[in-house]
Amino acid sequence: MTTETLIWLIPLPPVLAFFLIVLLTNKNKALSHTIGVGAAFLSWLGSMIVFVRALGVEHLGEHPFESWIPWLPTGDTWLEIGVLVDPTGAAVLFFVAWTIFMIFLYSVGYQNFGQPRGDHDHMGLPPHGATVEEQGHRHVVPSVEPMYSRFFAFLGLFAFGMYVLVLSDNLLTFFVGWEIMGLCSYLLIGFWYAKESARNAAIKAFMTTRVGDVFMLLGIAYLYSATGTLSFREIFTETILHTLATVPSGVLGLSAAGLIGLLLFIGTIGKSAQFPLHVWLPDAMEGPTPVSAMIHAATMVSAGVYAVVRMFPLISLDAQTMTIVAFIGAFTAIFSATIAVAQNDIKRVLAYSTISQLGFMIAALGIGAYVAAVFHLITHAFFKALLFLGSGSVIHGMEHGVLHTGNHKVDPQDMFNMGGLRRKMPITFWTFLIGGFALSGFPIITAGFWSKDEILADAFGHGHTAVFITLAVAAFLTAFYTMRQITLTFLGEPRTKEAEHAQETPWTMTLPLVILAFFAVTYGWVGIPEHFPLIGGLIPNWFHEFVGGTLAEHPEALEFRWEPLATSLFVALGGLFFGWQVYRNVNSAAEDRLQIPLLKNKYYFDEIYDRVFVKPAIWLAETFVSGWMDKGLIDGILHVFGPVTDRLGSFIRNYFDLPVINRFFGDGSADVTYWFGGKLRAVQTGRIQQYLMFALVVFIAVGAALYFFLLA
Amino acid sequence: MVPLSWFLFLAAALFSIGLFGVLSRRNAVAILLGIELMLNSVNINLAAFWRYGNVLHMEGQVFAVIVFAVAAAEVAVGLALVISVYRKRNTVIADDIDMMKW
Amino acid sequence: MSFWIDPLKVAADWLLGIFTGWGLPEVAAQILIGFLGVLLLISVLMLLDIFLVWVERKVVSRFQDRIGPNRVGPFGLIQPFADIIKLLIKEDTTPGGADKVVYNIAPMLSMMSVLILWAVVPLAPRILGVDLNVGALYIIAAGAIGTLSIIMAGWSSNNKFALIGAFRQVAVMVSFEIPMLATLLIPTIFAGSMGLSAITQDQNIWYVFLAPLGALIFLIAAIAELGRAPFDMGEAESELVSGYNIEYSGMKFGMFYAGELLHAFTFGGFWAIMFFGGYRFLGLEQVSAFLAVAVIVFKAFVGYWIIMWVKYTLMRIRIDHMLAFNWKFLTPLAFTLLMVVALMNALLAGTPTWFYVSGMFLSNIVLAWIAIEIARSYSRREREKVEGSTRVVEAHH
Amino acid sequence: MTGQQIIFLAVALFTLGSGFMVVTTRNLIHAALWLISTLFGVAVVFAILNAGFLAVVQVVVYIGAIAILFIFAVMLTRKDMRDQGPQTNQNWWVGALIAVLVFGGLVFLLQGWNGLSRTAADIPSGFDAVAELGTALVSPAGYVLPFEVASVLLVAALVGAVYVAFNRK
Repeated sequence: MTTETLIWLIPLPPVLAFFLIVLLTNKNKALSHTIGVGAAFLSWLGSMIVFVRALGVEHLGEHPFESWIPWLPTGDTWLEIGVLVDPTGAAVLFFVAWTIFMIFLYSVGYQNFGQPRGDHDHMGLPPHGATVEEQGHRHVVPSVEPMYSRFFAFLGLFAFGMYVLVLSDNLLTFFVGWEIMGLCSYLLIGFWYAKESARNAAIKAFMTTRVGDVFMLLGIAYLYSATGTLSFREIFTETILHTLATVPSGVLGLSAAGLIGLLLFIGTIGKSAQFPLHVWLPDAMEGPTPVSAMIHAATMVSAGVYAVVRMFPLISLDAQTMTIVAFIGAFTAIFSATIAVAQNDIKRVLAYSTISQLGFMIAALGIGAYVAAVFHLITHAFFKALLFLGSGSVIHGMEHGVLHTGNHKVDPQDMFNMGGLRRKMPITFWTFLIGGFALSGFPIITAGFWSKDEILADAFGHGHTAVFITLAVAAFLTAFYTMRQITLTFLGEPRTKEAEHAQETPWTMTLPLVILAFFAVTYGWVGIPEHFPLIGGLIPNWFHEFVGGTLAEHPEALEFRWEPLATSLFVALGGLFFGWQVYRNVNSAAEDRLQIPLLKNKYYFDEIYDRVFVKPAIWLAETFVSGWMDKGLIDGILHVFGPVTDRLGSFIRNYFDLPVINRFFGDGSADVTYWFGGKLRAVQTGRIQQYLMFALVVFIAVGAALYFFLLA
Repeated sequence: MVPLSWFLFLAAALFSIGLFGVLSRRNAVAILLGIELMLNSVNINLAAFWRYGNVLHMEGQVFAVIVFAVAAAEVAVGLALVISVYRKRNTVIADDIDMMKW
Repeated sequence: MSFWIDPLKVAADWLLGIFTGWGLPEVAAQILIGFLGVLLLISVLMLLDIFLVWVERKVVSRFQDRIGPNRVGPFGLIQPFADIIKLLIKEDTTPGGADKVVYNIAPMLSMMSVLILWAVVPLAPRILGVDLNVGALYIIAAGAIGTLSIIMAGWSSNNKFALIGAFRQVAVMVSFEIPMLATLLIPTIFAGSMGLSAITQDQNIWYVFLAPLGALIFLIAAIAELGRAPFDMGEAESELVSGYNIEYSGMKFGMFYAGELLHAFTFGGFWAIMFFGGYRFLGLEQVSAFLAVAVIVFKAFVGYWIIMWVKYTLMRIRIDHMLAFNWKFLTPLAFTLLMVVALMNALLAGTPTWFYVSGMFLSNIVLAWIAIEIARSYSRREREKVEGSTRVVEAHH
Repeated sequence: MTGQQIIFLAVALFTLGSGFMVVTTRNLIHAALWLISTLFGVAVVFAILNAGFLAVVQVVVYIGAIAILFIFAVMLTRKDMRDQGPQTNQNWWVGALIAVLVFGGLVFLLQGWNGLSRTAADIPSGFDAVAELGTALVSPAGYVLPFEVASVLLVAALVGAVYVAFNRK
C-alpha cells in the first residue's frame, strides 16, 4: 500500500467505530469498547507507519506525502480535498495518534468497565456506585458508567475529527474536522446531561467557540474569493502569497493577507481558548471525566495552535497581525497563569495552565519562532495529557475513598481534600510528578524545559524583550502553581478520611500514564539546541532540522545566549522551590493566602460576559422579538388572514370543487373506467402463462409489423 | 472452425424450447426449469459474442457471470415462492393459482 | 537421463514413432496416445483403490485394537481381491418401483466424479492430465457431480431411508462446499493463479505455514464433503441402516464404496497440493519424476491417514448441529480468513520473506484464537442452558 | 467439416435433445435430471468457446446448486412420488406455436445480419482469460459496479427466499 493511500485510511476506523457503536453495538459494553479501542489502535498503527516512512524521506518539506481528489464542482472548477503529511504534520500526527490511543485505553478503566451496574444510576448522571455483598458484609464499589458505549462512540467521532484536521491539505476539510471536534466537545462536555452545570458548560463551550468559528469561516470565505482555492499546496506559492501581501483589504489598513490571517486567528482564539474567548475551557471541566477534559485541553485546543502553524506562511506576511498574535499569546500566558494560582479544583488548575501554555505557543508563533512553537505544542500535548490523565486517576482514586466512607459531600476534585496520596497511588504520583516537572520546565531532564527554553531564547534572541519578560514571569508562575498542586495533592499527610482510603487505579489507567510519562521526558531530547553548553550536539537537533524543513526558508539555528538560559533555569527551579516552600504547611483553603477574590473569580470575566452579552441577548429574544415583534405585530397580521382565506375557501368549494371537479371529472372518469373494466376483465384469467402468451403474441405481431413496415 | 451462426442458432433453438416449456407446463417448478433453459441460451450468446468479437474485451464473460448470479437469485426466490404457495394452497399447478383474477 | 526427468514425454515420443510407423495420421496418433494416458492413469488409480481397501481395513482394526485382515495372502494383502470377487458374483438386485435408468447411472457417476478429479492433479513437474487455469474451481465442480450421484441414488431406490440419507448428505455437501471454496481461494491468492500446477510451483514455503487455519478449514470441509465420520450423516448406520446406498448390492455397491475410499485419498492429495507443496520436497522433484510422484503419493497417504484417524476417533455429530456448525461458524470463519489473508497479502506485499510469513502466520493464529473464544463462550452458554434445566429436574426429584 | 465442428454438432444435438426432454418428459425428477444434462451440454459449449471459467462455473453453480435445488423443490412439493395426469396445460399448442414463431423469427432476423458467418480470431498467446475476467470484474475502470449490484441482488434474493419459504410455527 502506498503511503498516500494509507494516509487516506487513517481517519476511517474511528468514524466507522462511531457508526458501528451507535447503530449496532451500543447495548454491548465489551464489544463497544473493543471496537472503539481497536479502531483507535488501527489509526495509531497507520499513523506510526506514516510517521516512520516520513522519517525516511529526505527533504520531506519539499516533497511531502500528498494526494488529492476533486470533490465538489463549483462552476468550472472543483473544490479539491486531499491529504498532506509534511514534517510538521508528521510530528503532530505522531503525538495525536499516541494521545488519542492512550485516551481510549484509559477510558476503559476510568468508566469502570467490569464493575457491577449501579444501584440507582441512570442515563445522564455520573455513576453513583454499587453495593455488593461479599462474604457476608456489604460494601460500596464504583459502578459502571450507564452510557459506557455512547462515550466510546463520541470519542471515536472526536478522533475522526482530529485526524481529518491534522491530515487535511486544504482549509475546507480542515474546517470540517474542526467543526466535528466542536460538536464532539459539546457532546462530551454535556455528556452527563442531567446535570445542569454540565448542560450550561456544554452550551457555553459551543457558543463561545462559535464566535471564533464564524470569524474563521469569514476568513476562509475571503481567502477563497481572493485566491479561488483553499488548498495549502496552492495558497503557499510565492505568487499567491505575494498578491495577498500587496493587495489592500480596505479594513483597518491591513493587507488581504493580514485580514485573512487575523480572521483565521480569531478562530484559533476560540478553539485554543485564548483571551478573551478563554472562558469556556475551565467550565469544560464539568465534562464527565478528565478524559474528555483532556481531549479538550491536550488535543483539541492544540488544533487551534495547529491552525496558526498551518497558516503560518500566510499569517507571517503581515507584521501588524503578527504583533496582535504575539500580544494575545503573551497576555493570555500570564493572565491565566495568575488565575491558575488561586484555583482549588485539580482539573481547573490544569485547565488554566493549558490556556497559559497555549499562550506560550501563540506568542512564539507571533514572534516568528515557528519551530519552537511546534516543539512546545508537541511536548505540551504529551505532558499535559499525562497531567490530565493523572488528575483523572487521582479523582478516580478519591471517588473510591468517597464510596468507602459514604460521605458524598466531600468533593473528590478539591485539592484541599487530598494530601499524602503519594503512598496510596505511587504510579500516579511518580508519573504526575514527571508531568508536573515537565510543565514547569525542570532543567535538562524534562521535555518541557527544552521547548520552553527555546521559546524564551527565540524571544530574547530576536529582540522581543517585552514578550520575553512576560513569558518568563508566566513561566515562573507556572512552576509555582504546579508545585502547589503537587504539594497539596500528593505530599504531606491525608487531610480527609477519603484521602486515606484512596486506591491506585487499574492498569488500563496507569499504563497510559507510564507511556505518556516516557514521552514527557524523552521527547525533549530530540530538540536540544546545537550550541547548548556541555550537552549540545551530543544528540543532533533532529526536531529543528525536520520540522524546520516545512517552511520554504529553513530557519537558522539560534546563537547560544546565556541570559535566556539563566532565566529559564531560575524561573523553573525558583517557582518549584517557592511552590513547595509556601504550600507544604498549608492545610486548608483558609490558610492559603493567595485566595484573592479577583483571581479566585477569574477576573470576573464570566460575570462581565453575562452582563454584556448574555442578558441583552435574552432580553432581545424574550421581550423584544418574542413579545413585541412576534406576538404583537406578526400574529396580528396573521389573525387578519385567517377569516379572509376561510371565506375564499368555502366559496371555491361550493361553486367550483363540488360541481366541476367532483361530479364531472371525478365521478365521470370513474364511471367510464368502471364500464371499461367490466368489459375487459374477462381477459384477466389469473393464469400467468396465458398472460405471457398474450404478451408474446402482441410482441410478435407488433415486432413483425414494425419490421416489415418500417425497415423493409 | 465453427462459425458464429451455429452458436446463435443453437441458442435460439434452446431459447424456443425453454419458452415452450414456460408456456405449456402445468407445474410451476417445471416452468422455472424452462426459464433456466432460456437463461442458458442467453449465456451461450454472450460467450459466443465474446469469443467472436474482440477477445481482449471481457464484456461478454462479465455479463455471463452476472447472468449466473441473477439466475441463482431467480431460482432461490422462485422456488421459495413455489414452496410457500404449496404450503398455503396445497398445489403447484400454475393454472390453479389464479386468485389474482378480477 | 531424460527418461528419469520426463518419462511421459519419452514414452509418448516412442509411441508416436510406432503409431506413425503403422501409417496412422499424426493427429489420430496423438489422440490415441492421449487415450492411452488416461487409461494408464485410471488403471493405476483403480489398483491403488484396491490397495486402499486393505489400508483402510488394516488401519481401522488397529484403531479398534484388532488385527484386521490377516488370512488371505501375506498380511491379508490379497483380501481385497477376494472381496471384489465376492461382490462380482453377488446377485445384482433392483428394488421394485425403482427408477431403473437413474438407479444404474448413479454408481457410475459416483465413481466418475472421483476419477475426473485426477485430470488436474499435478503428479510431477510435467506429469499431469491438463493444466487447467481454473483448477481450484474444477475440484468443486467435480464435487457437484458427486452430489448429483448421491441424490440420484437416494431418489431412484424408492426407499425412505435412502431418500432421507441422500437428503442429509446432499445438504451437508452443498453447505460445506462454501467454506471449502473460500479456503481454496487462499492458495489462489498466494499463487496468483487457480491452476494447481502454478500453486505447487509457487510453494517455496508451504502454504500451511502461511495459512494454517485455512488448511484446517479445508480439511474439515473435505471430511464433510466426503461424508465420512464425524460427518457421516448420510449413511449413519445406526439410524438409516446405510443411507443412500442401502438398496445397492454387488459391484454397484462396490463402486460407491471404492469411490468413497478413492475420494478420501484424493482429498488427501488435494490437501497436500494446496497446503503442503504437492510433489515438491527438498528439490527431489528435480531429480526424477518418479521421486516426485512418490512424494505426492506419500503426502496424499499422510492426508488420507489423518482423515481416517479423525473418522475412527470421533463420534457422529447430529445433522442440525452439523449444518449450524457450517453456516454459523465455519463459513463466516472461512470468509473472514479469506478477507484477512487478502488484506494481509496486500499490506505485507514487498516485505522480506520472514516478515511476510510470520505476519501471515500470526494473523491466522490470532483469527483462530478469536474464533475459538467465540465458539467457547457460545458452547458455555448452551451448556449452561442444558445444565440449568437438568438441575431443575434434579430438584424435582 | 473439421473435428471441432463434428464435436460441436454432437454437443448441440445432445443439448437440444436434453432440453426437449426437459419440457416434455412427464416425470418431473427426470425433467430436472434432463436439465442437468442440458446444462452439461452448455458447459461443453462454453469450453468450445474457450471460456473455461464459465464452463466450470456453469457446473458449480447450475449443477451443484441450482439443479439440486430444483430436485429438492420437486420433492418438497408433492404428496407421492409419481406424476399423474397430463403435465401440459390445454393451451400447450399455442405455446408450441409461439415457440416456433419465436425461433423462426430469430432465425429470420439472424439471416439478415451480415456478421453471421464471422470466424473467431486466435486467442493471443499469453492471454489469461481468467485473470482478465477477474480484473474486469473488480477494477473500477471495469465492471465493479454491476458486479456489486449483482452480489447485492443475490444477498437480497437469498434473504427474501429464506423469509418467504420459512415455515412459521
